[in-house]
Amino acid sequence: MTMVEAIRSTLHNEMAREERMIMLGQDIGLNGGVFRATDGLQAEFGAHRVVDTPLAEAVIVGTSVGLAAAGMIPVPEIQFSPFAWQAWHQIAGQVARLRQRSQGRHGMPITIRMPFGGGVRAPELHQESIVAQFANVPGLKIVCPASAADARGLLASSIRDPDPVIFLEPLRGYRMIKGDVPDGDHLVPLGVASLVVPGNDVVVITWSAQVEVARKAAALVAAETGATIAVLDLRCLVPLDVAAIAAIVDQCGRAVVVDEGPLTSSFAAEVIATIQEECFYSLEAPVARVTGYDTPFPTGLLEDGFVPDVDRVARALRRTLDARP
Amino acid sequence: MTMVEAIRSTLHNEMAREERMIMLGQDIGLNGGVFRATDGLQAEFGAHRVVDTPLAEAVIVGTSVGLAAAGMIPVPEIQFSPFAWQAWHQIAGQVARLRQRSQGRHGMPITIRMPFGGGVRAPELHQESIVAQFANVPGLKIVCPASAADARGLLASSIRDPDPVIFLEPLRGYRMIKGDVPDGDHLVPLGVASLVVPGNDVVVITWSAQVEVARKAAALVAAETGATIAVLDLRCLVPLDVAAIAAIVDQCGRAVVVDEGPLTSSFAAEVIATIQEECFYSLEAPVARVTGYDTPFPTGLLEDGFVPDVDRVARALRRTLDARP
Amino acid sequence: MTVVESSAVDLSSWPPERLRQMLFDMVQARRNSERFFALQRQGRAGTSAPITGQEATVVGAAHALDPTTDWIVPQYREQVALARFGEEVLATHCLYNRGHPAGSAYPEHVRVFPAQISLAAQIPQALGLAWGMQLRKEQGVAAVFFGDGSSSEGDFYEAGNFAGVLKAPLIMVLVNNQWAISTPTSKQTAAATFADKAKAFGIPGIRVDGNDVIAVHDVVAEARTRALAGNGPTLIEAFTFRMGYHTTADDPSRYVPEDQAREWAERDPIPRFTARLTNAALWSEADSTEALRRADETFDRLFAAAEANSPMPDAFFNHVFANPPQRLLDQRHAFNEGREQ
Amino acid sequence: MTVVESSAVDLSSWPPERLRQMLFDMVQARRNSERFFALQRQGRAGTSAPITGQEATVVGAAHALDPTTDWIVPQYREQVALARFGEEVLATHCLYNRGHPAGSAYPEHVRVFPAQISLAAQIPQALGLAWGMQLRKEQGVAAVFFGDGSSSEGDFYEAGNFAGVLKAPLIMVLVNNQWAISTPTSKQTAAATFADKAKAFGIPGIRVDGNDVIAVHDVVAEARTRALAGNGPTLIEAFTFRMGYHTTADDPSRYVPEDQAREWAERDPIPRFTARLTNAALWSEADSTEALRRADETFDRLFAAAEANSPMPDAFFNHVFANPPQRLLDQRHAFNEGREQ
Ligand SMILES: Cc1ncc(C[n+]2csc(CCOP(=O)(O)OP(=O)(O)O)c2C)c(N)n1
Ligand SMILES: Cc1ncc(C[n+]2csc(CCOP(=O)(O)OP(=O)(O)O)c2C)c(N)n1
Ligand SMILES: [Mg+2]
Ligand SMILES: [Mg+2]
Repeated sequence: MTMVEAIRSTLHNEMAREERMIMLGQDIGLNGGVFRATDGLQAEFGAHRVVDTPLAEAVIVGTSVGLAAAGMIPVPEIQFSPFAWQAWHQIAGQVARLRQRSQGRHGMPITIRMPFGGGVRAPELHQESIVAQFANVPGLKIVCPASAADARGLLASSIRDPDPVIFLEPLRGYRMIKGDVPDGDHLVPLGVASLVVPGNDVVVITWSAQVEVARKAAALVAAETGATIAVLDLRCLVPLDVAAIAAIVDQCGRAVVVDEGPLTSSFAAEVIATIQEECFYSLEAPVARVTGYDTPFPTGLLEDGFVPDVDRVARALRRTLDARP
Repeated sequence: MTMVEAIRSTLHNEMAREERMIMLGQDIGLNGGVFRATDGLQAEFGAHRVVDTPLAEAVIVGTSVGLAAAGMIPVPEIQFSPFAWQAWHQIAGQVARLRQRSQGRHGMPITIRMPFGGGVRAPELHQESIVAQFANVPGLKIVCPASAADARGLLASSIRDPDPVIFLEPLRGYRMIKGDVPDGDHLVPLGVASLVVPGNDVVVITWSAQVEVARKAAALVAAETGATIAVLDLRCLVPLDVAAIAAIVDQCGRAVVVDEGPLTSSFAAEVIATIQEECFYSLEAPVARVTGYDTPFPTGLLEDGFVPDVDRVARALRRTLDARP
Repeated sequence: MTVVESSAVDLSSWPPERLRQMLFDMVQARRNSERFFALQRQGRAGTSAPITGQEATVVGAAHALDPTTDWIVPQYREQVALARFGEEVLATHCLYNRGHPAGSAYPEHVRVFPAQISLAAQIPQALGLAWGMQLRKEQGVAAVFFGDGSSSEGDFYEAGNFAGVLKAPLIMVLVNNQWAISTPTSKQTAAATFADKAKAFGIPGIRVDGNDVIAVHDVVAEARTRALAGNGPTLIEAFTFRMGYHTTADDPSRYVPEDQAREWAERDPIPRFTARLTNAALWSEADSTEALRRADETFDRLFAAAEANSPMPDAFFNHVFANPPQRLLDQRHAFNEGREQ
Repeated sequence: MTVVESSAVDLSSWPPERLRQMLFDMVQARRNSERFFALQRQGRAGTSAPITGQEATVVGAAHALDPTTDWIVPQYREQVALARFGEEVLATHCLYNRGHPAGSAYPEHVRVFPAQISLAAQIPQALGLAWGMQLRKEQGVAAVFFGDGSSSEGDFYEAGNFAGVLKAPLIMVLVNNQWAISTPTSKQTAAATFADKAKAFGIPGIRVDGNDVIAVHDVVAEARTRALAGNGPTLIEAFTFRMGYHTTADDPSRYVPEDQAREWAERDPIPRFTARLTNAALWSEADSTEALRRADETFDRLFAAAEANSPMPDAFFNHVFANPPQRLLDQRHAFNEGREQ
């Protein structure tokens, strides 16, 4: 099953399971979403539960706050993640805070879905990775599945979670990522990283579509060097599985962190800061980061140079393996 | 001179110097700004150059983009930094990009002024430090003076800089920070950190109002332990003075980074990631970070527990000095 | 746009106790503001935003609502005037004023939403509440308060526009007190009236004399009837005046013209309604004295309770999440350890 | 709100060459869209947003402006129809289509602002441009295009409202093509018309038949006169129809009712204006053939030039800053080293 189909069918299951769930967003109804992630859901559940909204992100998120307070389970969609900026004051200033502001009365069981990441040559402001900006907002959980099965398990957990979740779907993975997906009620807990490739010499830590890039780079460099190279899929940036990070870095002594966003103040920096706090005495080499650059996400002809690819991750792996302890 | 007076007089000087400069924001005119940072400027330069706008941050920033394209030098004010979220799409998606989008035709010599930081017991959404969110937006410069003299020198440089600058003024420092300010055309270049206290054993790296906290903590722990403790004032987060950071960390081998924002994805994480990239082999202890917590900025009765203070920085210094190499 | 004033309305159809209660609530509201202000000047209370001059708007609207079914979504100035929704509103607001984390934590049965500082952000939220009630087939409305200043924010327009599409049971009370801190409405908009903005949403827009508590009550009641009948939202511009400070941190003498202040002092809603009820033999000077006495008694009791309520230093770690991440638990632990050192 | 149609307008007062040029521009605009579309299907071009059906709106407006003094601030669909502002617009837009970093880099003398993807964000920017010209005492206006969908964003309202206050020389052209991707206007707003939204700003709002190039021209010209006289902005709703795909990535058969598509095919602005000019003996079939030929010739030439223009792989480091930080220079260096390995 493709990732988009895993998402669609999970949304379907959750809608069937929980009548208080409501989906809202631009073009998610009749059109089934610009990536068909909501295809057929309006026909099945009605236009009052799968709602085509006006073109206004702040009110999509802002009404979700009120819907939640009224006892609904809102699952809004932002068509492309940089358009979450139009709703930033509602996300960072409201969604993330209403529970505390009301001391628990108004929980915000909102899951804001949005695609992100490079690789499809869309116009600007479609493919940016802004995870680090979300991650700096206390009160949000941030979930980034890398496989079709995790898309199901993490999406179901996110929707059922009583806290607000930013659910990031990899744009180029919608159709490219395929895999078996457990039937029915498959739940993956939030905050548990997955060691998708075990290894002892160095670990690549990443999430979402970059997990596949990491796997390939790891295989390539492992074949070249004979090293065993682990890949850790964080799955969630918040809650961050610090224990899993610490365990594998302590074991390997070397790490590379891959992040599609720009370098400065990237989430990769957070991972590195955490590593050096937790694993300082087991580190044998500086932790490398492979990220985008401190430039806007490039236009189509140039984007391949920006998004971390197998070549760049492999080079970082070689450099990290070669570094003297 | 207080910091707010240094800012006011510098705005005055720049307005007098450059007739294309225009200031716009809420209550900056007749009222002279809620902190009096623009007091008297409308009377002197006229209501067409010191403009009281409607209560709408996105259009304050959005018109600044157009004003800049029309050849003006806009200096908008956001009344409190979290209200920049209302304009986030214009700041991150537009101000930071128009130069590249137009390949240099539409430079954005915009300086967006705003106060930030804790310590004055204001209602929520007034005191948050959101520097890490700004820093993750390529195309912005981020300037945070810690002294009255730097407020003048950095503000003048920011206004004259052809690139967009987020100019962050420490809320609790407006009146508390005082010092001599050079007369007239005092410029401090953007991107040059200042070693405000030299030292050899450990360095505290910070910016804005926390520089004073760092100084006090450094003095305290130095007196206790006999260690010499340096304090590096970054002054600008972008451009980041990586060379200055590397030099002092290489020299001391130990560092503490202080940031008023929440822990996760803080700018402190970026500083630490940079340090471990640049200085891995000279580090003798994990770099400590002293930040806020992963909670919303607390209400008045509780905020003292959140904002890093002398006690917390001192504890981090002691722990870092004690760590085995 | 319809403009409504009530001078012609016959009070005899009103239950006398309701009229007296409205005046009492207005007197109490002002008294609360004065008390917060004085305590702030003494260093015992935090920043506050007085309701002085706008009591008729808030009290009139609140009395047109049913506290058991309807929601009030305030900005930050109305809380002192919401006695209709229970004494708990003021009790909680005393905590708010002190910077207590529970300062917007109204008890479950009090249908008042937390105070909003991010201006206009409450309007989409109120729409969501109204829409949610509609979806859940609950008979109720959401009434959202916001200022003339807030009406310049995109959130107001996005919400008004979507509300029109949804025909949600929403009442938008735009409190035009003619100032947003130091910014007069002439700099806020060129629209002929704020009520005119309803045209952009395809919904009714009504301008009402906001210093006339009966008029306000009636237009809100009418909007409520319309909303409950499924006929959608209403934008109500309550035209009033902020008679005092924006907040305790403000100095209006810098910008409010003296003439305007004088003119509006004469239109003060409290003497006005007092005179009306006195003429109708429903109120006496003794009532005014008694109203103040009761207001003070209530305020003293609630503020004292708030002063006695000290949060634990680590209380800001509460309620960030229902299921807090381990990392946050660790931070709380470290915080508490640090404090114990 | 005024509704304008032009059937009554006498064309004899118009210079024939201007009329012919407008029709030519319309034919070329559609042809450009068709060419981009076909090339995308062949894998030679990127995503594009056809102007088909809306040519009269853009061409009529552009011809009411003076390219030497006025700015056009487009959304993303108008660029193929802006020949009035110079061939460079299409030349640059060919680069845009290919994903070239210079795809919005119009030459200095071309007063067209970069394409906007973040919907409605261009409207405050256009206001800033207009305001800037006003402050600098330049005689010119800014005309901003945006869709019915974009009109739901806060940026539209915030800008319209502030424009009213500033009385800035701004012309807001709201292109109501009845769809925002798959969202019909009935889900976008309950306002009677989009022109009605001008009431919220206290400015004139005019609805014009957007498929009538003369009518569009005239209302824009009138708005321009008003703006230059210092009488402020105008909101113009051009009522038209998106006859084809939202973009090359879209499938309108999923949502556009067949009836509507049929009805509007009959109101196609190009046959309509062709018939009118033909009746006035100003156009012939040969002209249509020649127009297409010239359009193709231009397109071929400009697209070929764009195809031949390959940016350096590190070009995305250009123009981030005027004074790039050392850190960015280091990143560029590392990027180039990596590539050389
Ligand atoms: C988004 C946002 N911008 C700015 C402010 C700062 N601020 C607080 S109150 C105020 C004026 C509000 O005016 P209005 O909406 O008319 O309400 P009033 O104070 O008159 O009741 C401003 C600008 C804010 N709280 N939120
Ligand atoms: C802020 C923002 N939200 C969402 C989108 C995605 N999007 C691209 S085009 C479009 C529809 C635009 O409709 P309209 O404004 O009517 O213009 P039209 O395409 O009809 O010309 C949407 C939703 C976007 N580009 N920007
Ligand atoms: Mg007001
Ligand atoms: Mg449209």
